[in-house]
Amino acid sequence: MKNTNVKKGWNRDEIAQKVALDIPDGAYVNLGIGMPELVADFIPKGREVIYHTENGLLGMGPVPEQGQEDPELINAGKKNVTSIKGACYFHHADSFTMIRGKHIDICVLGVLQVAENGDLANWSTGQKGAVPSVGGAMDLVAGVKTILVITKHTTKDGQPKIVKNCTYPLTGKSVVKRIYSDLAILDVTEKGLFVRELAPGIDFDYLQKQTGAKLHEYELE
Amino acid sequence: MKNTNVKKGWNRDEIAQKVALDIPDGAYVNLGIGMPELVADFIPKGREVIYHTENGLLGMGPVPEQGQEDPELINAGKKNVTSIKGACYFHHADSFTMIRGKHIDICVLGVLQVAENGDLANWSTGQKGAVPSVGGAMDLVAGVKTILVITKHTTKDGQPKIVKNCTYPLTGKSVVKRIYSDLAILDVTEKGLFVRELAPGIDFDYLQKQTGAKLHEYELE
Amino acid sequence: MINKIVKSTEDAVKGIFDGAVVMIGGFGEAGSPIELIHALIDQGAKNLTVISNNTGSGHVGLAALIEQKRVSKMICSFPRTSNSTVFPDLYAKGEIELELVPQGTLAERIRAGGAGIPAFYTPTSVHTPLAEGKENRVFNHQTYVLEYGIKADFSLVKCKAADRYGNLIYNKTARNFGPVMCTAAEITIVQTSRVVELGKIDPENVVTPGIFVSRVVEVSNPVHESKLVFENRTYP
Amino acid sequence: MINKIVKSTEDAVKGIFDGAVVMIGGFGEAGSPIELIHALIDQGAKNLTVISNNTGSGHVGLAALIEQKRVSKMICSFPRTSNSTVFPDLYAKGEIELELVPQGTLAERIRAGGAGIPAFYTPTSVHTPLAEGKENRVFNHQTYVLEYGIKADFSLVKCKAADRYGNLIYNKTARNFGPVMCTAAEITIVQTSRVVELGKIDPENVVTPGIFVSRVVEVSNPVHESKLVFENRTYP
Repeated sequence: MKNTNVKKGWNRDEIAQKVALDIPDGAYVNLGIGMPELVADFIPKGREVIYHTENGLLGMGPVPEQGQEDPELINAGKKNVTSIKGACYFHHADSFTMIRGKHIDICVLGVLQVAENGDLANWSTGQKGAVPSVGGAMDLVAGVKTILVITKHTTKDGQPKIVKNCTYPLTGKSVVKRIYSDLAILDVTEKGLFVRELAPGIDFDYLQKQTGAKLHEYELE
Repeated sequence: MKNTNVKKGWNRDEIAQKVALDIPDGAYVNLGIGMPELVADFIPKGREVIYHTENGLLGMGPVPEQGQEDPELINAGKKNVTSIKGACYFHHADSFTMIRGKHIDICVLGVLQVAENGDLANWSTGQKGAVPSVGGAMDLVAGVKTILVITKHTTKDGQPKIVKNCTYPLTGKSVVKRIYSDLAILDVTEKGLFVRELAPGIDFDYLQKQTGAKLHEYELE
Repeated sequence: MINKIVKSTEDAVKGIFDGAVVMIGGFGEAGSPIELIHALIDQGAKNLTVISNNTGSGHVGLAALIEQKRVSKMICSFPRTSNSTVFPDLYAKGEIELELVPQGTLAERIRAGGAGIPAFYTPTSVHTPLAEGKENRVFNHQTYVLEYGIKADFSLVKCKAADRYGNLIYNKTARNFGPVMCTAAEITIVQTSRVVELGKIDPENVVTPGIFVSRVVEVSNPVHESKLVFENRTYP
Repeated sequence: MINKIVKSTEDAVKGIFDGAVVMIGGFGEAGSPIELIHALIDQGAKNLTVISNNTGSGHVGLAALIEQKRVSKMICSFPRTSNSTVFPDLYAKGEIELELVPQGTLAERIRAGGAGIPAFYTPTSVHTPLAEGKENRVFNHQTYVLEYGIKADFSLVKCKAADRYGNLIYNKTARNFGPVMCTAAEITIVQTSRVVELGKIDPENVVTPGIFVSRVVEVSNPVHESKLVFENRTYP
């Protein structure tokens, strides 16, 4: 009975909330497909954040009410969305001008693997015969000012997703700034991975065991 | 008295009219500053020609009536113009996409010199101390499908403007397709300059003397 | 007189030849010119190289064109689809070639093709498998990869309204690749929900200037691909 | 809350530093942000590199900035003007540097700078003196010249209407270099004839998305440069 209240790690919403806290007022943000999309639900009140979707909309709003969907108003994941007041539409070359030209402040992405030097792999497992699909992932990591990763700390099989070197094909080299997992928040620095915050019930040693790269602790002044 | 009716050469309007006759219905046309602008006045009835001005307007119309000028509606020569029904405005990069991307059918330009191989010089006399200014001339000759030249056959001093080799700095190499002067219309071909039409009162020998490059006659079949 | 309006989708796709390079607009179903694609299926051209962001859904539109084995090569950024096995099946059998291009690089290559830019450098894909065999070059201490402008013989594009000059406006995120594809083809073919009188589109709001458009056909009630897919429809 | 509106042109040009690279919109007087330029004259920054198509008229606006010897280098396509001797006089004396760039190459270099493209090849200027010393390269049997993307510390741009997000629309041919310059500066400063409520600009008609804009100041009755020049006005 004494263990029922001991919480271990963060759930998906809680991870998304942690990311959301780090998105400042006025930021232009691109959210990847899947878990990253949750982030929009947790932006603290009072902050105005503008969402970019690479298929040509700045000022993406929430999903429409049922019956209000417009098949010509979708996001990069091809789901129905809405647009906010002050939104604008543009073509694909202009959209990637925003991305490649370093105009987007933050991109939150899911990953297959992320390495201690910030290498990111999220587009292909390199499997023979599979249809390789890259979409805008490589453009985003090459162009957006700050790349944040949101991920389960390990795969379903318990294999680390945070590794010394990516074994999957890279999406971009040395691009990730911070990793938000169910177990911790890690900063990617020139000196390696530093633990910024541990999730409830997670200690450094446990975290290290779940991680395929060496972790460092910040020294307190 | 018998000579008063003998006309020699074409006047400016007549040259412009000759150019206009060669502009087909539906053409997208960019007219250079000065004499080329006259061409628009002589497009045969029934032909619809759309004028591009590189400062961001497709569908340029005639000069406005007095009092109707808008200082923010001008052409590349910075003169007040109007826009026609079906016109559109766009920014400079898009405007030169039209030019460089070979979307404009015809550009009519004035010249300092044009050579027998189609080399064109119209932006600089190369004088020391003068302020060099190129504007869109090099883009036009590099990008527009067909470059037509409209010019007096010789300078005010009687020097040929149609020459074997340009002595002025080039605007573009081998770009001119046809030359319309007060004395003749010349085709620029791989085999040299061919006389397409002689102005009234001008014969081949006289024309050759006014020209700094060898002229050829088309053989009749 | 300039009149780019043609009477039928059949007239619109005339002249598309075997072996042609064809750009097809759309991101998913948004902006996909399904009626033009179906007219192209009927028209018969084969051995096509198709440039489009995706490979279609179900067994209609682009997926149907591929299923009819009319496409020998796809150039796209995201050929994997959740609701079609047409491309993956042919790809697995080696019956269709794929050139995978990052989405932003694809858009920029098309824009460059239309703008007379033969090649440019981009940071996208550097140090990844998609940059393998490509020229790397350092500018200001950062590595970039050389990519080439790309052009097509034909572009098929969908829009919301058009006039007889070929001036176009689009609907929301259905704009996507349309404007750049219009600039990059020898012959640009557009299906529009509405043909409007000259001057009805405010000159300030034209998205694609008519100079980039060759033929316009009105398809006043275009089908929704997702609806066709939901109904398990096939074409032809 | 996002609010890019600032109260005065003085606030708008704050922080422009000595030695800054400044893009200034306009083609002739159309689109020239005169009130911002005059605020910059008052503000005092010097040793500027200015990127603008022309060099101004009379003794106001850009010509006045140059006349005050605040510009050490001009990058432009057409510095010669019929109604100002300011630039030519300084140029003849060797007191101002000039980088002459063909107009389309200038527009494309700015667009590239804003789009994260460090360099591209163009057919413009090949075999002319403006290509001297530049890299030539052959693609498909045609020669092209390598040109570099260009960025600025600040852009000064004029538009017709803006909202607090910085979304902009322009007026007719005053659009010219504005949209590309907005994309290519660290800090983009815009003067607008009108500030409008969010949502007043149709999302389909926004020309410059707010993401490219840092500061907006309302100048509701901007002067006409040609009128000032006609009246022989000077600034300050």
